Amino acid sequence: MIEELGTKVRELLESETVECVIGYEVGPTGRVRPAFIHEPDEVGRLVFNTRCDHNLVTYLNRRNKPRKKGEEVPTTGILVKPCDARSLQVLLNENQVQRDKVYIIGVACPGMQNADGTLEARCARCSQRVPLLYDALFGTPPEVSDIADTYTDVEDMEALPREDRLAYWLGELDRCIRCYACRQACPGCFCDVCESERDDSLWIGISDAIPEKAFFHITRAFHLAGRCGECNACEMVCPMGIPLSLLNRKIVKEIEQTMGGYHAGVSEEPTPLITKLTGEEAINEIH
Amino acid sequence: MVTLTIDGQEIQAEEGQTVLEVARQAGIKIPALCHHPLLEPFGACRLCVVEVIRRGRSRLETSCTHPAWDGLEIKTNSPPVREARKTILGLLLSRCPNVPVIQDLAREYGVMEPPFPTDKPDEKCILCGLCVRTCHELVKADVLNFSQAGVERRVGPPFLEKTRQCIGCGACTIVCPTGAIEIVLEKDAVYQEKPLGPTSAIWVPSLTAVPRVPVIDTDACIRFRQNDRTNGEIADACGVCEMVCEAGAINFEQQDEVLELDVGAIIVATGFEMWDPHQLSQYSYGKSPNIITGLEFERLSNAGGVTGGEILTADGRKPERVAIIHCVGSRDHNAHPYCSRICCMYSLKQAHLVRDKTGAEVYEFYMDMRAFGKAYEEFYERVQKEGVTFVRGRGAEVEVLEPQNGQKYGQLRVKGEDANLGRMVQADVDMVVLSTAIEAPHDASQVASLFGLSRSEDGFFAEAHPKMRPVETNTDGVFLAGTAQGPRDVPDTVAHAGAAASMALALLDKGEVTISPTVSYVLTRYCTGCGKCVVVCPYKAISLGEDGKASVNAALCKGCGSCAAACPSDAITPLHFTDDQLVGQIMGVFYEQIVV
Amino acid sequence: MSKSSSNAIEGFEPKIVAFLCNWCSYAAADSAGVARIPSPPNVLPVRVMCSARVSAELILKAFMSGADGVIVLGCHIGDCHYDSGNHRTVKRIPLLRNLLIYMGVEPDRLRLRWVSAAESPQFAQVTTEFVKDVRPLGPLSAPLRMEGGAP
Amino acid sequence: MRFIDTQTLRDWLDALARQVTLIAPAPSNIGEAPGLVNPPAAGMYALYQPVGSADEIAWDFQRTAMSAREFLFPKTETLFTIETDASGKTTLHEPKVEQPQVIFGIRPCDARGMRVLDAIMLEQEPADAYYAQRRRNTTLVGLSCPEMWENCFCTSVGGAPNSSEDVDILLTQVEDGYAVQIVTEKGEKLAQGIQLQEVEGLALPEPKLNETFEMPTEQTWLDSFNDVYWDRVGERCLGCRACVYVCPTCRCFDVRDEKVVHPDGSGITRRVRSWDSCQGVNYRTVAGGANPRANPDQRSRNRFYCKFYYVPTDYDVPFGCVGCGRCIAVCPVNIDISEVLHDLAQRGKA
Repeated sequence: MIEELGTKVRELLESETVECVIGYEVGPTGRVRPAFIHEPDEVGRLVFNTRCDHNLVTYLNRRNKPRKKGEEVPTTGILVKPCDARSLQVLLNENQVQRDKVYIIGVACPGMQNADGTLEARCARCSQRVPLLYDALFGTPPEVSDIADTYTDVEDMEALPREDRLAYWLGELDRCIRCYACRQACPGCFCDVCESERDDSLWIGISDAIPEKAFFHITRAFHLAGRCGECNACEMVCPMGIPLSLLNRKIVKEIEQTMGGYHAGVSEEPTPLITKLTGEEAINEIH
Repeated sequence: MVTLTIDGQEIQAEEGQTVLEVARQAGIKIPALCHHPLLEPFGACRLCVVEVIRRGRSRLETSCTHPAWDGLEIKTNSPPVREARKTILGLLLSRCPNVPVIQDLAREYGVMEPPFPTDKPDEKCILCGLCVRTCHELVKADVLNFSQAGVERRVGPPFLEKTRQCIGCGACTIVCPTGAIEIVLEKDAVYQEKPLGPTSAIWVPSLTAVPRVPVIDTDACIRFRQNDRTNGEIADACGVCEMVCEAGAINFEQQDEVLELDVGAIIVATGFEMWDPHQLSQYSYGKSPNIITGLEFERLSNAGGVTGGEILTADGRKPERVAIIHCVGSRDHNAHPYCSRICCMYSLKQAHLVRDKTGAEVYEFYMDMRAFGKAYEEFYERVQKEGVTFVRGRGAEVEVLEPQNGQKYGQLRVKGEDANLGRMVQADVDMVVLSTAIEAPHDASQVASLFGLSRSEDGFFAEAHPKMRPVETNTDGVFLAGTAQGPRDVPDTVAHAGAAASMALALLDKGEVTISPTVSYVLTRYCTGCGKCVVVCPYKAISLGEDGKASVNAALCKGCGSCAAACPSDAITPLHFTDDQLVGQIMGVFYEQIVV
Repeated sequence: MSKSSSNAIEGFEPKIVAFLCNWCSYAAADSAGVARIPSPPNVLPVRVMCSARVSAELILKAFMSGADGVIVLGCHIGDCHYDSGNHRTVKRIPLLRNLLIYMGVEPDRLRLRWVSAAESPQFAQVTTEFVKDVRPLGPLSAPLRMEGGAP
Repeated sequence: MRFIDTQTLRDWLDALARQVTLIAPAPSNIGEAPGLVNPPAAGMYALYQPVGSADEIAWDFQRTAMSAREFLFPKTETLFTIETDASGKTTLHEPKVEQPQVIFGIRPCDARGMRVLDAIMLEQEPADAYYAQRRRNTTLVGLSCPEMWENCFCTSVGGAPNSSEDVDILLTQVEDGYAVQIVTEKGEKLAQGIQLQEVEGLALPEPKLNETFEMPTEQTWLDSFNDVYWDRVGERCLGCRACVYVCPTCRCFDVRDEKVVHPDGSGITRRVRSWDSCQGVNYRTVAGGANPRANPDQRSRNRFYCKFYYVPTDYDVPFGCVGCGRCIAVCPVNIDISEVLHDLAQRGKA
């Protein structure tokens, strides 16, 4: 599969269809990392395996915008797994990526694995093996049966007594160092100026205080409501190991269960938070 | 054109007309009972016989069936004609000795007594067939026909039994010259007695209506009913109104139309509805036809109404005692807590009318007399002087008594407290007028959401400000007039409507609109062009420009701020409700809590 | 679990931020005042043009700055002055509330209610009830409240 | 060589924790989070935290997730608060004086990081008063590393896993206890309360070392500023600040006045400083919105130049980097400082 993919990438670069292809390579210490292939001769660096869990779509946010006014936006080729394709669909819906400036190299996803060889939690609850969006597709999708996401992780948290939940989140938020890696890795976080980082301290200042960090994480989760494709990039990049997926997936669960089974990034329909009530959502309870 | 001579008078006539028609057009009287201008001639009653002289030969012919040929000479009142009619009337009078119209005609021709005896003195039908022809030709229900022969010949439905084919339209009763047909009302029948007598299916809603045009009640109209009943198979029943209307103004095809108009201002003047007094059972409304509402009283005393303006009880008598009860449904926590404002004055007027027209004793049960308008108090004093008895206190109960002395309806006992005397009082009266409340129309909520209006607690539409902006609403360009905004009387409504019209005109005349400064604006530095604001904007005021950033059309924006809450990067915010300002307010209220 | 948490303080009076929609609940609050219907003095009103203006950020900011409870009042669904503003409110506020509950905040600290312009007694009732429900919870604790107040 | 057995050390720490603020590596629940796929390298699960007794200390820790610099230079500190009353009269509130603190178990590289901070914040005029105050009150009890772990490269930047250069006391684990080297007067003072044994001929274990690599020359740095190589590094960079915040020598901060004004004219202003990072977009944005380091490659490049060119040139330290390897471990896209240095050295030779 990687040979065919390499041939295709070489072809794309040689024909100058794309200026650059974003894929995966192995770093000097054996870690898989994003690779930017500019020259046809670099194609050999490309790899694809069960450790390629970065969501490369994040890079399109800045590559797809002109650096200077009037500058032509380069066309980028990009490797996209099924979950990444959902992020990409969200970006397309929100005018962040020009479809004709991106060549989508879809890859059939074998399911990403942890260092110890077990399936990543997010992949264990996902049965999507082929991206919804691609220009060319590589790899043979493995047979998987349909898996329904039961949100057991979220429900476990919900089942805890309130005091325990509070203590848990206080501890997690306390560790946050406001490095904003989660935001930077997230394809959905593309604001030029993050409202948690405004220089006029409108909402929060620059301090290490828990409420300020809570504000950032709550609003980030909230801004991703109906837009989060569950790629888990935020959690994976967190240097302090804060379980951000628990926050995001709580909202994913709420949206799915109260707003007509909506899933982000599977269609051009925008997040239900900005659309009118359409009838299928029961507003029976305003608590 | 043909020319014929009638009674020595040379008359021009259309080809195809009958002699009767020509004669009647010329003002020559010929009696006839079985003739109706809208029905085919039938020649059954024979009363219209005339002497027809043609080519020197004279014959007696029925003028309703004889064509008006060129050169005919007609004599309508010659001795042979009179003799023939006398014979016919003698026979008719013998069959129906007690029908006034026949008695009158017979007397005119010198027949004073029926020449032959009859064993059915109550017979009214002269077998003229008008009803049969009406039911066949116009109503197209074909319910009535002749049956049997000779002396047994009679008119009726098949087997003289009740039939579902009869739609109860009553056309037969109207055409019958002798009053031989009567409609018997059954409970729950289609043909219901209306509270103040029936009206026809086509009628002028109010004699003072402008423009004064009739409307067709499609639920009652024979043509529509036959059409509906037969699913369009019989689509041309009746049409009498169309046939008789010389202006050709009747149009059955007319449908409710939806007109789409582009307008610059809208005045909502959807008015009020009368509150239904059935809801307070102590007033016994509906238990006696003599308990009526103020509006029904208006119909009763209207010169164009069923009684021609006479104030009569349901059995047609002049009332001797009338009670008027104020505040029925108003100022009542079981109904509407508000004052309907118009009842005091119309009740006074109605008391005055009753005194004036019938001289009956009038008892007014009132809580407070709210005679606040110009010359109102003076009118109140005048009515007092006219001898109306005012009882201060809410009318508590109306009881319908058993009919006495062969009366059709029993008297009404009104009970209440006289607060001035401090004791209970009661009066037995012939008629009770309930001054019912006015309320917001039942569909006011739909109108409200259509125009984005809010409603005040009483259900009427809320004005923008009770004192400063009484005709404006919170939706720009939409104004309120009259009782749509709240109970008010005619002078107030006229003033209110005038104000609304002026506001609308002022808006239109300016040619430009002043908009609230609360509009959103975009900080392009922060805008990523994600388009969420474009989706949420209820006014489509936001669009993405060529630079990929949002921009606001200030003329369309109403400043709701939905966009500001949807924007993740605070790039769009409504003026006067900016994030800074709202945060400032929030921080300000907690200033005291800051620990240094 | 009992509703009143350990941080309930004798004589504690919560501070409540109420976001009031200009056309409905603000008018109701106004006419409640005109009609001398008493409503709790703990409620600090912040007027917005539409309940849809109330972003999650504003609510969090209120909590950060010292609010012990936040109540958002808007027009009934279908009565929005802006046609569909409250359609977003009814999705946004419960979602935020559920997220806050998930993070350990007491459910009674954030509330959404519809109060039309005509419902001034309801305004008083809804706010009184809210104050009554927040009082036993005591002052808001971390993770939302800035110690010593903002800034 | 002086020696302390494990139990005596623990007793001493327990006693110490009652007198001063004792900071030591303590276990943290990092890594227990569900779904965490790329946890920091094993053994980094500890964080320097104030502890109440020796039992709380993570004795077998390797490298903590964060360096100990936050105890000299906190993530956030209020510099002062100004209260203005309605008449305009102002009162200045200064923060309270820091209590003495002992950082136990600091690794030689982290201690070396403090030496870099000292060079920048104390040895230049004006000295940073807040830092100086804390530095004065801090005693460092180091713990030498038994080996160099994954990503460690202290030896390439002039350090050593058992260097005693920058601590007040250095402990090295030996059988049944620790060898004690008292390095400074401060250390001597602190050690007065300990029961130390004098053991003749106590051999210190030799730490296992990683391969040392060659550093780029000063000339290479000068020549490479506009090299396309930085584009290649920068395009991968997500622009997060994890590398900077875990770094023991990064010392950039942002200062902001947070202010609330009361309607009566009174007001409260707090001047807050917090860590900042040259990897963030805001860092170099100036009034008017211009940003000389608007692009990711410029920001990435800055981090390397700062550590290996600007700091050595401007201050009296060999490098601005101590080779702890934390930035390599935390980088989500594997930007590897040792790889960059290696690449650059090769380019310099070519």
